[in-house]
Amino acid sequence: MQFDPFVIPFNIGLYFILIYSVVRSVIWFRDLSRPDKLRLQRGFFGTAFVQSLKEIFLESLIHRKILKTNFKLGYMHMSLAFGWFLLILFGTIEADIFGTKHLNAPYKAIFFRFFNPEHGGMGFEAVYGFFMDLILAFILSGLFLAVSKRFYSKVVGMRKTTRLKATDKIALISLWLIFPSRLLAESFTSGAHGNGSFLTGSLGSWLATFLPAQQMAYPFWWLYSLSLGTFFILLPITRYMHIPTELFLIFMRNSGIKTGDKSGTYSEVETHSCSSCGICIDACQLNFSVGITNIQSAYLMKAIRNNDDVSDIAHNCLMCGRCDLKCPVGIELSPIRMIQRRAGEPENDFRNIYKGYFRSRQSVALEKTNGSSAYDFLPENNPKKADVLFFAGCMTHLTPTIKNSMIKILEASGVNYNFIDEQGGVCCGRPLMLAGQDKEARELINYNSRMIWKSGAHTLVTSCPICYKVFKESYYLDVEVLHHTQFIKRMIDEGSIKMNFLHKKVVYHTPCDLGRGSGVYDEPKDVLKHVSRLEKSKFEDENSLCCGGSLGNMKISNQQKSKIARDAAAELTKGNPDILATACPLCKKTFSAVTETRVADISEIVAEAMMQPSVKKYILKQVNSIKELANI
Amino acid sequence: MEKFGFTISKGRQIDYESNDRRIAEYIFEREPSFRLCIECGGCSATCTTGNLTQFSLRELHILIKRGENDQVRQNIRKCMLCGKCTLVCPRGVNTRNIVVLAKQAFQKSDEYAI
Amino acid sequence: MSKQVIVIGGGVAGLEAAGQLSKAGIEVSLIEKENKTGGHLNDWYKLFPDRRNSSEVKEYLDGITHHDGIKLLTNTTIEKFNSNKSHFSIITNEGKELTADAVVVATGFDLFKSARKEEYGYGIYDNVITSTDLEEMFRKGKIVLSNGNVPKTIGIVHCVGSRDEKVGNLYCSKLCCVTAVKQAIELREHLPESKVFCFYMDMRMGGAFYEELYREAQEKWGVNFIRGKVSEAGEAIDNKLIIKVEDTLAGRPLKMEVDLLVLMAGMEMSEGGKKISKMCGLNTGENRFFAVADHHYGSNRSNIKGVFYAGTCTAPMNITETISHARAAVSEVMDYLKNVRK
Amino acid sequence: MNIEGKKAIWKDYQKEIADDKFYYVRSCVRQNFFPGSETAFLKIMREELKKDVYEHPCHTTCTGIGYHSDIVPVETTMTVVARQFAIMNEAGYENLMPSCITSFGLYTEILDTWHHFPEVEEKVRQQLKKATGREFRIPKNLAHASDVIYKFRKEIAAKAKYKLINKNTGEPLKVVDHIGCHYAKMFPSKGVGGAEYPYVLAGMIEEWGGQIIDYPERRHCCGFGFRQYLVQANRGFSVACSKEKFESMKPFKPDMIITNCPGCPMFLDRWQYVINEMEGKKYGQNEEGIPVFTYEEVAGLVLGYNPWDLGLQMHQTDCEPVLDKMGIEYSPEDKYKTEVNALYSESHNLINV
Repeated sequence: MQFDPFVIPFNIGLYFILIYSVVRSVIWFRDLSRPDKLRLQRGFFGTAFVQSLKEIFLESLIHRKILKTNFKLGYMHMSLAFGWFLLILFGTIEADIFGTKHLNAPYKAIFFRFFNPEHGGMGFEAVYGFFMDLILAFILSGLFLAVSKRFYSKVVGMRKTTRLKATDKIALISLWLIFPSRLLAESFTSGAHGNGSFLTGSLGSWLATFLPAQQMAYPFWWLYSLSLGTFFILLPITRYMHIPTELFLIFMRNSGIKTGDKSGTYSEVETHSCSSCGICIDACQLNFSVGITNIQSAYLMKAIRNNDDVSDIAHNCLMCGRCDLKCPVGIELSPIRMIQRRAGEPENDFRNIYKGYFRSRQSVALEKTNGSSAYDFLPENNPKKADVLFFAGCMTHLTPTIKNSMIKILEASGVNYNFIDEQGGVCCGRPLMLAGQDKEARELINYNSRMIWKSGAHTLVTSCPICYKVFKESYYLDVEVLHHTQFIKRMIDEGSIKMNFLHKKVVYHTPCDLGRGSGVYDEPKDVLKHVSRLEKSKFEDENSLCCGGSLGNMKISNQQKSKIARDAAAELTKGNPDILATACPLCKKTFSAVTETRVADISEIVAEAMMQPSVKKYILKQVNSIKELANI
Repeated sequence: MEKFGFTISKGRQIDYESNDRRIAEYIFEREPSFRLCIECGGCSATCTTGNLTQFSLRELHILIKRGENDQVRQNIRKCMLCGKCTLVCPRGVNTRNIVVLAKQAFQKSDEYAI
Repeated sequence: MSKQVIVIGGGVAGLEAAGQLSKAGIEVSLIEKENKTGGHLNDWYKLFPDRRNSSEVKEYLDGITHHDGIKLLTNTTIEKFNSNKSHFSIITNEGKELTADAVVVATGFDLFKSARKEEYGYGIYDNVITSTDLEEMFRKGKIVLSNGNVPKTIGIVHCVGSRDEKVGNLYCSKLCCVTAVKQAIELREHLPESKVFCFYMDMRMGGAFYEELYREAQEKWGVNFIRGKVSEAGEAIDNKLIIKVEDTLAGRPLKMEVDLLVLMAGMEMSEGGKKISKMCGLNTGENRFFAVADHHYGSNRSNIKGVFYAGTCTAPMNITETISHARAAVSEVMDYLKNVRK
Repeated sequence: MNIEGKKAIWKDYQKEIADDKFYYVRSCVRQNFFPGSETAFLKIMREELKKDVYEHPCHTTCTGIGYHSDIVPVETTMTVVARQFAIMNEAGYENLMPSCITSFGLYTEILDTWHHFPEVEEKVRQQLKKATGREFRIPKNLAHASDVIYKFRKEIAAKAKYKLINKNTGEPLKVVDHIGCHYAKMFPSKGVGGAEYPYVLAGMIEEWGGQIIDYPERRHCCGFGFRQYLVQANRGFSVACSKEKFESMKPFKPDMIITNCPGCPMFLDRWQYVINEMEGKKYGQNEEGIPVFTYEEVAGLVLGYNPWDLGLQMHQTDCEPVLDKMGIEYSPEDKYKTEVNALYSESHNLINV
């Protein structure tokens, strides 16, 4: 008995998914840019491949990162992924060893017990059977968690669970049915033949006491095959596509491919690699502060996969980057969101099944412009020459104490500086970029670049992390860009500015664009430690919160922004600090409005701690006059 | 057309009934805070663009509401989206989104594309 | 024998003053020219800013004036006024003589007669109405045009008869802005399909919760506010009203069609008040309201000892202020009666 | 529209108009624009109403056009006007009756100025004395010629041969009245019916059988506006004003326009042609234009005068549709062949009878 019609659904599904994978891979590879193709080739023959295998094992099967974040959720993912992997692996070995011949068709391994009902009676066979039952039990325990999560998300310790579309639901049910139907099919078969191990055997013999096991087994084998077949066929148009895609993602990432600023194979692979695990939803302040639960990255990925109009979702985000760092799959969520913002609304969003399987690349709305400059009114600027430029930025101009503190610090530091936007400068361009308007942003970038270049400076200091990020990333400048906290740290290290220790308890809020956005975590804290008692909060460094004032989100209301700010400030000031310190004028302004605690920029604290320059000057003057007298 | 050495002047009057207010409706639908403006002019006072060239967000705001789209279309691109206006606004109007939506609305309608 | 006080006017101020005086054991003669008390409160349906029913305030006033010490004379006007040092006597239209130790003048205000602003065509164009006409419609729960149709676009003109030198009123009536906002909201409530436009010169939302109401009108009800004084209204062939205004914030003249135009009539010194001022020799100010002895601490006192003012006969006030002012008048009266030398 | 409301307002604006012995001063421009009007007026006054109307050959412009165009200083204007008064006094008349709305407005304005600033009047007195040796008295009554026709509208109606009624349908003709801006806008109390709802022409129309049309732009200027018209480059504004009015009255389907100002009928009439030439836009029923008349012309038609004697052939927008509706008989072939001074017998050729 080597064949039975019930295996047909499984076979169809399996071969479909295999062929589909090949075709899809070819398309993806073809769409890669030339340098990325080279990277991939190099990666294949280099360490990237080995690295990827390790990562695939750790992340795709074991789900190490999810385990770390949330053990129960991790276990659920692990039991399903790793368990299934083991089941397939050992099932194949089982069929190979104990089957009638070697190198069987896959269905022989999957439906081994059907074709070898007498197998597993004793000895090594029994031990192996026990092992296979153990794997099945492992999977079923995870499945139990998954089913519970669907109905009650607290089970796995999550606040929100992702919402599903119809095809996802069918795929989900077929996935759920796979293992219970295997269990029942195997149990009935075992029951009929009086074998099977602790799970299938015991269940089988018990069922056989009141049911005709032999007759009952066959329909469940059909159900098992049908569930598998359905699942495979639906796989490419559901979120379960992440299972195969993640392997590509890991390999591509290890080969050094990055998301970039245009949609392409990599962003496509990333989008499909999202398992909708929902960790991003949990991390999102829009969720836990203001209850917006339809715009998080998991939903964005899903909407992109579904060819939905994503512009509303794409723009409704603080761009704080919290989810980027928490994504267990390592998808570059913010860059993908930025791609969507730049893309604008799609011209046409018709959908069909075929589209689902072979999604056309994002059709970007053609910009209807007359090509003329939007900012041709900007005046010619000829800054005075200096070594160091200070660019306060728009937001700093609305927080004049920061501006004045920086002037004081710069004066005291003795560097030859020029306050380049003292009379009010031109925007750095990042706000436009955040709105997806890169072309316009580029005009401002060029304008500011020209001005910076003309000044002949070697260092550019800015007070605003928003400006800092864009200066670092999108300006092609031949100058060193420093955030003012970095500059102050340097001045302290060099001994250029002297400060008194302020006996104040300070908690530091890491601004999104400075911390997660630009990787500047330590310098601000070092400066604060130098002048005050820096306390830790629950939200440090990469886990820091967004103040809510972000220019990244244009969809939420002022009240919602305030709510986010209030919640964040409340968390940060739990230890009753004297000062809530930040390093961003926008964070300062946002927090100041919602907390009783004094909110201050680091520059303000430093300026306060600095020896009064007038006193210093006065003493120096006296000392000098004494020296002069002494000389006489 | 010109004849007899002059042409018939076009009035400056806003003709509310014949004006096309679809741009305004597009924004109203997507940004409810558009209703909240009390025309205080804080946004225009802080505006970088407004201090460099003829550009008043407050005025554009009202012109959109009245359906005087031409003038808005010619000027809305000058905004740098820097967000100072949003910070200054006493009524919590999401000014940046209004600019973005206005641009979007113009972009969508062929007759007004910018 | 207890002291006697005559209160002239049975509106909010008069009722409150009479009630408080009688509570203090004074015998009060309350004179009202109409056949019932309540004054303008009877013309209003709901009150700003909380939009409670005006009858609730009326009930309160009726409650405190239901007192044996109050002699209510309705349909009564004053024909003659005599004062002899601390003794006052009044002869009514029915020839009755009333005597008192003090007099409280609470003659209130008259609404500006909107027909005087000829350019708006009140009384000429069918669908130009005043704020009181609209209150009447609210009370009936039916807001319709003269032809029975439901209005789709409604214009509300602020400052009709206020801040207008052309009609001789330089002052601000204070309450029309908030009334306009209240009525705009009510219009949107009654007619959810309608569009409402308020044409204002300045939004003077000085009272408690007025600004909040203004914001609600914008945010929740989508009421449109256009800054500019309507210069004129004209009637088009389809009975629609064509109004002209400068959209001062756009710096451009604006022309639009409305189905219904509501005029926010301001407050003026009442005709009765004018008559009494002449009869008694009470001073009036440039705004024609009674001139008070001192704007800071003597706003209830007149130029005649023993004659006091309560409420809107001295200046535009809302109900809260009127009631406070009437109570203050009572305190002045009590003080006077205690210290007056016979 | 509630006519009772209007009547209430009209009641508030009643002015005193002299009964007889008028000193008539002609308009500078009307004799060129609508040459039959003033002649017809005199005929109606003298022959139909038997009134004493006096004209003086030494009467000059009031300088209103120069004044409103910022060319003539106000003191000069006042002195010229004082001279007119003096001449009138010398002729033994006290009731001034200008034909021109701007003159009427100017006289009203000057009298009001003198009333408030007697020192100005005194100065003008001295200037007049110095310049001409004349002295003057303030006129006893100042009424525009249309006020006088308004006053005698019933007498005219009693003698009417035609009515402002469409003979074919029996419906009253729909008449738009256009009042010159300087008639009452500056001094509403000096106009019959005030400035908002002037009654001076409406009263005539009502009395003579027509139906008055109230349309949204009734207050709007015709566009003459002196500076607008006098400078060629500004004429675009002038036409735009007239156009605004035509657009606004269009839905009411007016049969005719009646005016009481020198400039208004000129521009409302001529600009219809210009608008058609420039934009191909025609107004009126069957797109034949809306005929524009002066009140004297209408009075003349009502009294049965020959349209060509009234000078209707000088209109750019043909008046025949109205004549046909009213049932007035006329010979089209005579349109441009009328005899000089046909309205008057020989003796009337002189200025004063």
